[in-house]
Amino acid sequence: MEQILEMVNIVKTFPGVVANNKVSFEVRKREIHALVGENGAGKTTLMNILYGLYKPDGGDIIIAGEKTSIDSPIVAIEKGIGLVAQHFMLIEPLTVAENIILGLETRKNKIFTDMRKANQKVKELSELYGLEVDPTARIMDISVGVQQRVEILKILYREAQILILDEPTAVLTPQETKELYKVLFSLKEMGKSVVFITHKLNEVMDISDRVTVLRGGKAIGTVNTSETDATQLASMMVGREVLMRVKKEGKKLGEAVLELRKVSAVDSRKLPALKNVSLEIRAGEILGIAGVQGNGQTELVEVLTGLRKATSGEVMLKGDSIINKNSRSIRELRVAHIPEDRNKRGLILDYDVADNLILGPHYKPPFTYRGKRNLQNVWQNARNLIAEFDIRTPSYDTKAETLSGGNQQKIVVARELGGDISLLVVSQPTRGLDIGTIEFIHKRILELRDKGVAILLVSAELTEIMSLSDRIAVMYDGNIVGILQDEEAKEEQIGMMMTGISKVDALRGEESD
Amino acid sequence: PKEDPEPVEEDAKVEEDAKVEEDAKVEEDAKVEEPIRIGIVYSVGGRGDLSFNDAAFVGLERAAKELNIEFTEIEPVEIAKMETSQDFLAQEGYDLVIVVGFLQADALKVVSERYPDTKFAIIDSVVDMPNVASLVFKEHEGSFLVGAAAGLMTESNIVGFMGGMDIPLINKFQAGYEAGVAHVNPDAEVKVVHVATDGSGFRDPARGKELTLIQIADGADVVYHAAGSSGLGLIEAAVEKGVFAIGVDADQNHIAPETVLASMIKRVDVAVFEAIKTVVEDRFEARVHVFGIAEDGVGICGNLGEHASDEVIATIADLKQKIIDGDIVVPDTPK
Amino acid sequence: MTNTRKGKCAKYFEVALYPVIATCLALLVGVIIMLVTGHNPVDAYLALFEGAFGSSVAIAETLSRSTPLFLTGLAVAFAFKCGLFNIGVEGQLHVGAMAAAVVGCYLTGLPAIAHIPLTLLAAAVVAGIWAGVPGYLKARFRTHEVINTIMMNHIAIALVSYLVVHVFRAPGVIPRTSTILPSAQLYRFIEFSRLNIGLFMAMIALYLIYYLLWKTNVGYEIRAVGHNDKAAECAGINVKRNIVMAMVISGMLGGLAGAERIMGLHLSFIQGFSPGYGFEGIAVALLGRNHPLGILFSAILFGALANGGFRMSMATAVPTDLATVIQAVVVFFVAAEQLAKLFIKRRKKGRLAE
Amino acid sequence: MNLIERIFDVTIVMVTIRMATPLIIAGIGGMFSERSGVINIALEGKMLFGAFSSVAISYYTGNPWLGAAGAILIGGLIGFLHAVVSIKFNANQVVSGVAINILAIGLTAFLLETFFHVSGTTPTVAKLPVWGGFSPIVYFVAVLVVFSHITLFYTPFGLRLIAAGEHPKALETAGVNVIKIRYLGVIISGCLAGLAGAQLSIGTMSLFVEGMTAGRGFIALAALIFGKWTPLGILGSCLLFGFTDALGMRLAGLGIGLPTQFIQMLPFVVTMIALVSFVGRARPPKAIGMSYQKE
Ligand SMILES: Nc1ncnc2c1ncn2[C@@H]1O[C@H](COP(=O)(O)OP(=O)(O)OP(=O)(O)O)[C@@H](O)[C@H]1O
Ligand SMILES: Nc1ncnc2c1ncn2[C@@H]1O[C@H](COP(=O)(O)OP(=O)(O)OP(=O)(O)O)[C@@H](O)[C@H]1O
Ligand SMILES: [Mg+2]
Ligand SMILES: [Mg+2]
Repeated sequence: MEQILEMVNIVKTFPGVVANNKVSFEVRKREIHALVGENGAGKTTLMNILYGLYKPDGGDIIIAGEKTSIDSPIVAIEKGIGLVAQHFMLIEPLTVAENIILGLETRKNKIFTDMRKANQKVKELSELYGLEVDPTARIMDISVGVQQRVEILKILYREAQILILDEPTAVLTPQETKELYKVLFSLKEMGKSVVFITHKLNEVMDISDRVTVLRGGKAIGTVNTSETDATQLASMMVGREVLMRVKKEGKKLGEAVLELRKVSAVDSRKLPALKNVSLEIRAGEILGIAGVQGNGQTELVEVLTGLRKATSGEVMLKGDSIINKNSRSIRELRVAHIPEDRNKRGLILDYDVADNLILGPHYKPPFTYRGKRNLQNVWQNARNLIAEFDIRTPSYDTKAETLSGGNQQKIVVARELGGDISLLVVSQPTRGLDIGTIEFIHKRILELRDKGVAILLVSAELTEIMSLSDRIAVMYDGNIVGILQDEEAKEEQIGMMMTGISKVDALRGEESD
Repeated sequence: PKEDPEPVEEDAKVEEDAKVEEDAKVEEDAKVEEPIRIGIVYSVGGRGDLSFNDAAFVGLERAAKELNIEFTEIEPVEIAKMETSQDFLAQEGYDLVIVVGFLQADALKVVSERYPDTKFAIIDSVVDMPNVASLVFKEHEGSFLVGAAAGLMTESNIVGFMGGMDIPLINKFQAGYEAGVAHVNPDAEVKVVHVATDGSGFRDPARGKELTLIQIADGADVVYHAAGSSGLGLIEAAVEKGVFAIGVDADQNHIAPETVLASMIKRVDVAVFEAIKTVVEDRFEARVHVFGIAEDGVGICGNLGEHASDEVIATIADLKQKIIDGDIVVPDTPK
Repeated sequence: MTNTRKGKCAKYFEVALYPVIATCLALLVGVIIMLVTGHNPVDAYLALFEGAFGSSVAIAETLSRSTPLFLTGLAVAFAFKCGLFNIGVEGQLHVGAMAAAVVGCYLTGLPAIAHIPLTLLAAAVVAGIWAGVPGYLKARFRTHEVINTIMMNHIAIALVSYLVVHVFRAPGVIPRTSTILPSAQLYRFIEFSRLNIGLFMAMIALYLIYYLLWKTNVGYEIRAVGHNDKAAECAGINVKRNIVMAMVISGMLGGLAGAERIMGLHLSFIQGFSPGYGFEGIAVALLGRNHPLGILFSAILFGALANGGFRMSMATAVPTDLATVIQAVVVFFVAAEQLAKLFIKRRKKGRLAE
Repeated sequence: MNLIERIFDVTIVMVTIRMATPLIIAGIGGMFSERSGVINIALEGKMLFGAFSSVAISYYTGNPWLGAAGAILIGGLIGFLHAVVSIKFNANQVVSGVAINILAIGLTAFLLETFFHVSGTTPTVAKLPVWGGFSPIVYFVAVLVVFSHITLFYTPFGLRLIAAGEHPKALETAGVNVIKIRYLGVIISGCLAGLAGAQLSIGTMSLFVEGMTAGRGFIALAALIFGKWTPLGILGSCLLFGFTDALGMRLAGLGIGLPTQFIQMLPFVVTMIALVSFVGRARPPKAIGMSYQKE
């Protein structure tokens, strides 16, 4: 097969890190090439170099047999390269179509933006590739899954031949992921090449033709997907054997820790988002919330953690009402919270690692005594957690901003799981993490459960929900459609319930299948 | 634009000139041309204010022409620099340090004490020190006369006053003006506005113009200002609407001869010149020198005759005499 | 450990080096301007230096000019740390100054040891409340503090103008309050200079704010809100309270700056006493990277330029306005540190090539 | 006469419009800069430059139209300077803005003496004609508002401008030179602020006075935020401000006995109240104030 792109001996260093250490990487025409590696292995850096966002310290990029220097995305686009960055490059107040045409606008009379034509074109593109979007919707009003489609359309609109997708599935629901697969296959059929970064090895096995593994900034090797399996890839990535699924002990249920009675709330646009939700979680149990994003999970978590006011209902924590209390008083009652969006809610990127690791209990001993901070204790805490959770950082006084996404998430997890808690509210705890880290975090969550902590787990990752939860509640349109016991939960059934079909109907549908 | 304000009394000037020549001769005999060194510290904002700073400069320039002096000017840009400026000039051994503006009084109290052998003169304020001559003006008396002119000329019985800021000095102008209007025309109403609450009130002609346009729309047909450069806006508005404007500090007739009815002249230039002369002639007097109508320190000037009837002119002359005689005492604070 | 310390030293050295180079470059531009306009740059710069640092009195006067800037710079920086742009320091300074004048003048029978702190406190409280208003409006209604602080500048200046002319005016033609009582005056400790113990107050404020921001929980929370209010909220930090508090403290600093001018320099509230200390504070803060140590130096730079530039205009034929231009150029160059970096890099490269 | 009728007549409308004109122009100028991601605290200084250069050019050419054009040009040049320092050399945008303001005060005064050999106030120069009580620049405002509304929301440039201020990296990855867009934004702001200054000096008046902008640049900045960074919003907020200002002037003339200082507070107080009661929160461009540097 024709090789259309080659990166040779790419070197890139950041202060304190060699992010890419003589990495070589090639892409062929009409292939889906997976790029895998642990958090911080250097995947994103390598792709940013390819797209002209970073300047490499050494190495060559050869496109169509010709040595090329890509010093800006403009050149990259010219060369047919398109990048979907993991942190979306979308402008929130603009519409879908406006985002797509940005930089390559359709024009009317040479002066005006021809939005009619743009909408038309986006519609056509979206039909052609099966990426359904509403061209006139504003980015801030659409779900992440749709935003992802917009990103892909953006590069297709630029007629990219090589599409780089940096962890595209991290934020997608299983259905959305399936749809994305279809799109990628059809792109391949049309002769395009795809570089696909992911941490999910089943995805690698499902869709890629070849896999390149990075570890610690070095390329470990490239293999044909058909000649490998997940276990082998995992050990290539991590350098050791990895359990692909954690083992769960039988549960020892305690008293009810959290009770919700008919809780309702509105979202940021003042539309009803939670509708009379009732739930109960007992000590030593993990309640998983499954559901397509945007069906009230966010609001549910926010109400529980004091970040959003409920409009009606009651929330009891071990017999105390906590409804509409502020988040500090709720935290005071030994509630920990891992928020879904680490950059927005979980971290202060400008703070160093140590300061991020105390966010929450920062105001009380041992970190603060009578208003004065005890930095020795802050640092000691950081050293302990960095070691315990294997956070890869040059030092505890490194800004969180410069860590890789995975290590940023570990900060949040380490902080929230580190203390003495009775209820853990956790959203998307492993989004974007590598398998080794996922394994580690899952183990920690189960340990907490076994210690008698009540856990509310929200995840878009069905496998995660299914492997950790003792009971699974499915949410749809602000309601709990039904609650399944661990044993009765099947992926297909949950999937049906996620579209609003009731538990009974879902079970029946299953039988009739 | 700084014009040489044509002195009210040509004769006086000639006389002075003659005297100067004499003095110069005397000096030449005594010593060979050691010029007297004059330092001047303007008020914040410095020259170009169309008010006391500019007028002081005119006096200085005249002295440079007519007397054997050399001079240095300082614009202190901020109040806190006034002391520095005065100190600098005193330290450099200037024979006379003239400071312009009431804001300098505090600093001068300190500096004049620090340099008891240096002579100082302050415009617009009183500093009671043995080496300070305080030159103050009865702006209200001059304003009374232009107020009378306005009161006599108005047909609508509404006249306007625009001050740069609501501060005591400006209120003196307002008080005299109001008294003058009331004296000749008790039915007339005086509309009062101020341009701003900070120093920009003296250098915002655009705002001055709009304020005046509103006064005119409210019926004013003679408008007077004590607002420095903002007053240029007043004159512009008067030109546009065809009403009379009254200038201030210097003769502002040349700005718009058709429109400027008269000006309230405040002879800071004369005061400065005289102060310098006393030093040149070695008869400096550290006391309060008041410049009122009687002293020709303030007054009405310009082309009143072009616009007003003889009757009006006669009335004003009469009022002037009454003030000089003490028959009329003009208030210096507004009612 | 030692390694990072060394690294830190080098970093501080670099941080300090750029402004120095930038100032030199700016002065070089000044030379060009003066040559073009026919002035003697050597004389001018000698005068500039003399005016800024030429004698102990000059140094004292420079520090005196810098004293309010330490405080207004801190005020702006402190608000910035909480993500707030306080353009209203000028107004806060005015109301603080007025409060100081009133308390300093009318609160009789107190010894200095009580009167001075009370006067300072009055200024700080009044200005703190003044700044708290836009803070509260931001926290409660999410209205932009830039609009409200600009508006409140004008309101403050109008208000104190009313008070000084119509309520607290001392007899005479000058729009000012009576002289404050000796017990409220800040002691001047250098002959012929108006430098007063307000300087030490400012130094203490610099240290306290440094301490508050980096060594206390209050600072941790304020900075957290400034960097990411959503995350701060999630961590149980009361965002609204911190916003109001940051504005109040910022305003208090501004008020103290005004109080120092009144209690140590003018000894009464004089209308128009501020040449824009509050606005200069914005540049001082940002030039100093919103860090107390940086503010210390940038305020001194501003004070030195103000006094030196003024001396230059007094002692040479260089007009005041040209001195102002040179000041602006210095700010440009110091702000554009990339330019200095460019310069250093060239030098380094040049040396390597040798 | 009915008091209400005395207050609200055609004069107050005209004064409102004239008071608002320089604010609208400068505010929209600021909008172009801030939309591109560069804070514009330098409007005041740019206006002052415009006010001065229009007078200087009108003085030398005798043609006020050239004066207005010159104000736009010089304003643009100052904008360019602002852009170079804050975009290319990565200076803090607020500091460079403050520096422009200082520069404006010093340089206009210095050039005043150099060109006119006077201090403080220039001689009278030819001013723009008065058409129906307004200078042509007032009519231009109508065009400007429409034009900038269309530019911002209906042209590719507007799209890129918004993107540069919201998410410059996204714009860069879309293959657009962010730096160039920001340069344009800041330069346009300079041009418009320059014109706003010209309105003061040769539109309303026919001369230049040191410091004659008198804080209008800051009011324009506030109006820009008040107007939520949109041309129509800026128009509305400036008209509100101009109106309350004119109202205050009117009330002063009616002799209602309120001290002048309180009357002068009116527009500021009303603005604050309006902001709280019906304008609400403004969402600034996300990346405003952040310098954008390529790795
Ligand atoms: N701009 C930067 N400044 C400093 N360090 C950086 C920067 N970008 C990346 N790094 C570091 O380079 C290393 C590689 O990061 P990179 O983002 O390429 O990893 P990754 O493979 O994408 O990881 P992840 O799976 O977590 O996204 C990490 O240690 C990261 O902290
Ligand atoms: N300009 C930058 N300055 C500092 N750090 C940066 C910069 N750009 C990227 N990084 C850091 O480098 C890392 C890689 O960037 P990126 O945003 O792609 O992470 P990511 O791939 O999304 O992480 P993950 O895949 O684990 O979710 C991140 O940790 C990011 O914070
Ligand atoms: Mg990555
Ligand atoms: Mg001047």
